[in-house]
Amino acid sequence: MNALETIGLEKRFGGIVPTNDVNLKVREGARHALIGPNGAGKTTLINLLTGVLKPSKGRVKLGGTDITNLKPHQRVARGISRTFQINQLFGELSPLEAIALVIGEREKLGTRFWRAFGSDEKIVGEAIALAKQFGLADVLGERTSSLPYGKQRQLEIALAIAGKPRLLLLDEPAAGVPEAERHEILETVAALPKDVTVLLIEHDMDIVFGFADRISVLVDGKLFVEGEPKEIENDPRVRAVYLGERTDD
Amino acid sequence: MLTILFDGIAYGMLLFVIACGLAVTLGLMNFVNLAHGAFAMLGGYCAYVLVNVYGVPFFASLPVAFMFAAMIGLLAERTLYVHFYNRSHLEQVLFTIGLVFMTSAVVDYFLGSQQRFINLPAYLQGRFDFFGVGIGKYRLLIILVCALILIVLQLILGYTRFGSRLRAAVDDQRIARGLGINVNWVFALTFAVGCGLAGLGGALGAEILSLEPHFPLKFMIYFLIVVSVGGTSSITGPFLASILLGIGDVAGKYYAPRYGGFVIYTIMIVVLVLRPQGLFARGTSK
Amino acid sequence: MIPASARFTWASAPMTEILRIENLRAGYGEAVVLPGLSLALERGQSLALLGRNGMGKTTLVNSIVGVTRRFGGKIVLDGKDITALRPDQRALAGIGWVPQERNIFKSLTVTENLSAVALPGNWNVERVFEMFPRLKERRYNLGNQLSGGEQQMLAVGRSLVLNPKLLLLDEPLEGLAPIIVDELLAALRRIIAEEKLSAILVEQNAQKILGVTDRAAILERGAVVHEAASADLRKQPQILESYLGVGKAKRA
Amino acid sequence: MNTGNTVQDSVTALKKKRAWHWLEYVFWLAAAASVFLLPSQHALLTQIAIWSLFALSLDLLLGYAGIVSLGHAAYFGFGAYVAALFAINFTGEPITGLIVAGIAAGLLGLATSLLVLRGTDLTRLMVTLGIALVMYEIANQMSWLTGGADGLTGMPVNPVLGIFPIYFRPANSYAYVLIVCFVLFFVAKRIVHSPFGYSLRAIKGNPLRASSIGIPNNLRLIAVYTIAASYAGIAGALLAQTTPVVSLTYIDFQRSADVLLMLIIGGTGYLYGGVVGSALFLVAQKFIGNITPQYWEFWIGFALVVIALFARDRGVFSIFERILGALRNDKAKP
Amino acid sequence: MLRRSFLAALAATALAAGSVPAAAQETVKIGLIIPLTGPFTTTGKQLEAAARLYMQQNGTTVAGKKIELIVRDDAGRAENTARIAGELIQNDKVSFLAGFGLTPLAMATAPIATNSKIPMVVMMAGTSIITERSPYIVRTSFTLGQSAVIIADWAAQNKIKKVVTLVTDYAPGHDAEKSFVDQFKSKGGETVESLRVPIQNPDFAPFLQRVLDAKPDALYVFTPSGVGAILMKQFVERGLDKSGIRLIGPGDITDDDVLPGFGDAAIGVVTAHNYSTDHPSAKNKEYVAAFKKANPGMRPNFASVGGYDGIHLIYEALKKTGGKTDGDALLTAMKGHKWESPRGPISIDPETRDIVQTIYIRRVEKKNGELYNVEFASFPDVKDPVKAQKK
Repeated sequence: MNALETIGLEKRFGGIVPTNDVNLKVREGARHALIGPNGAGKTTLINLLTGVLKPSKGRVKLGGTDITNLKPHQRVARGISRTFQINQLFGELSPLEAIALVIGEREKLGTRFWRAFGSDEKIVGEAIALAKQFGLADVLGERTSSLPYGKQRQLEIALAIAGKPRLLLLDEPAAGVPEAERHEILETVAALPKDVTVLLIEHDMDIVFGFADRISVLVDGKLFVEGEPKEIENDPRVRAVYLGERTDD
Repeated sequence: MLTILFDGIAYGMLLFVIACGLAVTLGLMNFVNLAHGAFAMLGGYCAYVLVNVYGVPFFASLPVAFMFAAMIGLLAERTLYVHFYNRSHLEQVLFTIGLVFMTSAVVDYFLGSQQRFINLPAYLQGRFDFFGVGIGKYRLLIILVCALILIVLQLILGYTRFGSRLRAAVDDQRIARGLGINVNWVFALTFAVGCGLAGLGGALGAEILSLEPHFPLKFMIYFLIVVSVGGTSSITGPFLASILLGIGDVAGKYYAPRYGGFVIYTIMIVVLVLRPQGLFARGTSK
Repeated sequence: MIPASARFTWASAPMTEILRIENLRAGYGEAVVLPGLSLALERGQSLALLGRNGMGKTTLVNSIVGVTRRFGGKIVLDGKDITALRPDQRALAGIGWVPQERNIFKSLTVTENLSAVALPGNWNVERVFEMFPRLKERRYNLGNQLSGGEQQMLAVGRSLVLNPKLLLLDEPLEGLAPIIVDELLAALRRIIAEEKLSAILVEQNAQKILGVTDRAAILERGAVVHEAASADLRKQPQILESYLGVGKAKRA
Repeated sequence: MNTGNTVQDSVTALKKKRAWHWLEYVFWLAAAASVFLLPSQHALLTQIAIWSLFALSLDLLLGYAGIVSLGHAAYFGFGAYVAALFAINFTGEPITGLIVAGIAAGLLGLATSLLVLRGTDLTRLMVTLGIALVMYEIANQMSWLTGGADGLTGMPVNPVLGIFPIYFRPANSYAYVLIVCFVLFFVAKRIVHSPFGYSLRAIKGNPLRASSIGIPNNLRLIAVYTIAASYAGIAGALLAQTTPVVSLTYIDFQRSADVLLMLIIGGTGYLYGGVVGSALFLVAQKFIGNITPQYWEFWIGFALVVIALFARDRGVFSIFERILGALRNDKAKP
Repeated sequence: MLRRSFLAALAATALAAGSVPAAAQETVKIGLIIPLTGPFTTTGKQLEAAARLYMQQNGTTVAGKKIELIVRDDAGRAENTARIAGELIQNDKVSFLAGFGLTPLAMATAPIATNSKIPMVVMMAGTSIITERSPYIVRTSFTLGQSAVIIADWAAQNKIKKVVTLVTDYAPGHDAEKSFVDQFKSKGGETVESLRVPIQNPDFAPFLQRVLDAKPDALYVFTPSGVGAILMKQFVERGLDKSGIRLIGPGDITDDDVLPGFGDAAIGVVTAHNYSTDHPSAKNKEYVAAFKKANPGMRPNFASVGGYDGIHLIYEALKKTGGKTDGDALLTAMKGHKWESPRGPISIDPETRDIVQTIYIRRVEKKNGELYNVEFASFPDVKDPVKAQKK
């Protein structure tokens, strides 16, 4: 069973085709990495998956259901969560508030306007548990904007997980994290719940090969190669893409 | 019919000369300068004082009005506006409305709250017949002066190094800075010229729009409409919008006087709702 | 290629540093991409900056230009501390920049793109046209009417008319057709190897530029992890493979 | 590290946010006391209360949902006209009038919200401005109904709920306005501290993230725009009930601008900004106005420039904070 | 935060309380509520200047009482006018309310006057109905109908058959249009077209073009004071004067205060109004001279005489009541009062409490290099025609 499947996905901006006939299959429970050089079209692909962009052609299926025409928040309700390459957090809220907010929205309680926020013990309890799991227990009540970058990065992932996604899109989770805080992020990523399917976009090969059980290489908007990490590592075509042809002059 | 067209063009040209500076501030610097009309008013009053009090010839007062408004603009930009470039639009709105209040009160204090008109030389008054089309002399002058300004602006923008540096800065500020263009200075100078043009427009327009201390608030909406409908990425956009607004307003009132009051606002809302991004392509929210 | 020692005698003046970066901490917003980078470059030398995506190459270049957020450290150009200068002042001080996305000014013609930023010196618009005759043919076209290769030539030309002391080229070969790559490479070779303009070249694709530059540095997570003469590095594919290739790190 | 405690602390802190601060009790008690203690200022206090409510409605938009409006008087004026016409044609009972005005203004808000939500701040400024200008023209042109520039008079104001007379009883009418304000403040406070209120803050803080955790941004914004319009309508209705004439100035640009200025002076995003701002604004207008009636605008303008230069979200208080901050600058910056 | 507003409010009471008692028995206070900020500032300034001038000329002691003028700005907002009126009555214990630059401002205060039985002297606002809103209202300005009807009469008598009307699209404009059109029709004239101009209208060109196309004998115009100048200039610029169309209207359009700035365009415009700076009486010459001396750069206009005569009426009423400030007694004293104003003989209609005055037909001419409304015909003892019709 595929958690995610794209069928002939294509996006055009004028003459540019950043996503070109992409047929991507991500197995249920997979740890799937998406790599590729600069400008390969990874960002556009993510935007197509989350519904920020509408495809010019092709379909997106989540767990077998066609979600091509759903709006971003409707896709979230169907189980797609994502993190961003550049943190997208609520600077004014505390981690506790932010996580509780996500849980509340997940439980469809976001339109309650009379009940006090945070009065639902179940939600707060779950939020605290999650925060502990992501190493945020000691900064629960602080303003997010005042947290160190590494903690913000943790929160970025925690927010995505709080939505209990079936499919999690991780966009360069370790980008910009100082070396000292890096291992925490890696541990977090490694410890993600097993029932969540993960699609990882990453340049850092340590992370990719330490984490992924399957790798797709995207080049010029097309799926170039796909396979087990070992296959990819030894694929001469991939090597050519990354190292360049030797121009024996 | 042709007279209506002529009147509309004159009116639109006037709006353009005053508002094009606003397009520059909004488009280039992403700055909501509601005080733009204040510079027009200052230019207008400057010309008024020169002509009516000191007896300076009308034509000589125009360049002075330009310089006066430009200098004040430059001063304000360097001392006050510069602190607001990275602030939210809301703070810019507040700040510039505050400026409007202050200028209005100051003008009222020194020059009184009556309407003022600049004494025009006799040869600019009245109108003549041109193959059956009535042409107002003063309106013709407005069209000529504004057309001249438009041409000069286009020449400066298109054929001088300053012009290309300015366009480069508008295209991509970050890269322009990295390639040695002092964007701050380019903008300051442009801001000053924009204010100067507003001042010149204020002096030219005093006859038609009339000068009074509430001028900036009264016409703010019109300037904003010109800019929002025309967009801010070039001067042709606001120019076309001004002419369109001028002709549309004049013609709308001529043919359907009852609804004259609604037309402009409704057009503005419709345009903005249909093409909000297109019109403010550079003015993304902060 | 001329060995470094040979050049030393060829250049009668003693070699001096054109660029020195000390413990540079920089990034965007809150994120620190370069946690403390140091680097030096001799006058007349060229450096290839290698590394995978997202390792800080572009951030380093942008930090030299001055368009990133600096948290600490120092940048010295030709003996002059430029750390506190604005980007436009740095350009006047002698930094020439070919940005990653090329960023041709789209509403300027080819000639204007050059003349708008030109500073007095060896390089002028005419010389750029000599070097890239294609640009001369298209001199009245607007920036957004050029092909990718032409844009790249223009970006290079634009940085040259600044008459810089140090040229920074950020992925100049990215996304170009092979024939254009060759043409550009030839031009770069002329500028760097023959005219001895100090330069830093960023490239993902190591093989293409190691033949052009004197030295090479490999960046990983914002730090220089390997530095060597380009010629030496070319002969050590296993090093390139481990830092730049696809696969798990093979170092301890 | 004593994690257990910090967790407990932050949960307590979360609960504390929605609890009433002692200053709030003091404020409302003082407001209640002023009914008895300040008879000479009831008229001014009534105006302050109404402006506060109007500013509160804008705060819901701006301070909590991040929607800028330069045309909020459209709903204020609409509410006022609806209340007046309803009183003239059906019943002069004030509470009924408020409810009708609130619903009508809310519906207008709902209808226009679709126009407002598109685009950037600047587009919103212009569109809201345009809506208010069109409303103004409509009120002016329909002078057979609204009285146009001469104003709409002859609106009956019966005793509230048939028992509490407010017509020409400044103390009673102030008490009435105050009670309405209190109830609406209470409701607003519940709203902003509810999950719905937090989702608004999330949208304001980061719309991209908000939609990617499943918040339907537009629906929520439409909801709050409707609520805010309804609040503004009620404020307008209150003014109509306490002033003998409803005129075009209820709806004019000046009013939209003033309410924005008041809110900003007082500070956004903590509900009481409007109170502080309108009190400062009106008291200044009154007392500076008594000294220099013609030029008080200059000083208001000056104050705005200063506030814009130095203040942020918290309006005048940011300036105090800055001064305090400068005074104890020996502490290291965070 | 509360503390601030609370303290401010406290301070306010203290101020108010402190200033009242000392001289309460000896002082009669007049509350003058006028727009001094916002778009109607000019009107407010004229009213204030004239009121102060009258007090300066006639002393501040009447019937043994000291007269004090309290000036307040309502910024042209009705809710402010009503609030200030209430405060003046309650806190400052004024005996008269005066001023009222615009109709809604007067309407908003009317019930307060009724309720507190305090005379309310309307010095500017001109809609007919105002005086009917409270038995305590008297008016010393004019009603719109007075000028509109008289100019219609004059037009009909002077070979004007076809007229286009052009008024600003707001309630007073509608009144001015109706009064004129009805009267003109009853005298046998024909109104070929009635145009209404939006309030926010910077350019009259399209409307004037329509007028030109309609080729009437005269164009009848009413706009708020201040807008007239632009219209006039465009009228001439468009050559309407040369095509034989006469410009007529109520005197608002050739406001004496603004007229000097009109330029020669205005010469020849015929209007009907209650006052001209040029009114050739000794009383007026003295008035104008004193006004100009006290307010350099300003020329007294019709608003000013409203203020001047309003204070006069208050003084005279106090004299008649012997300084008693009982509202009903003061009203009785005011009703039917007749006196010589700078504008000529005027009186207060005892039935309607509205003003009865001479309406002059004037033509704009240049005298000593300055523009004036020169009177050349007069219609004495004109009452408000709207009320007359209702009877």
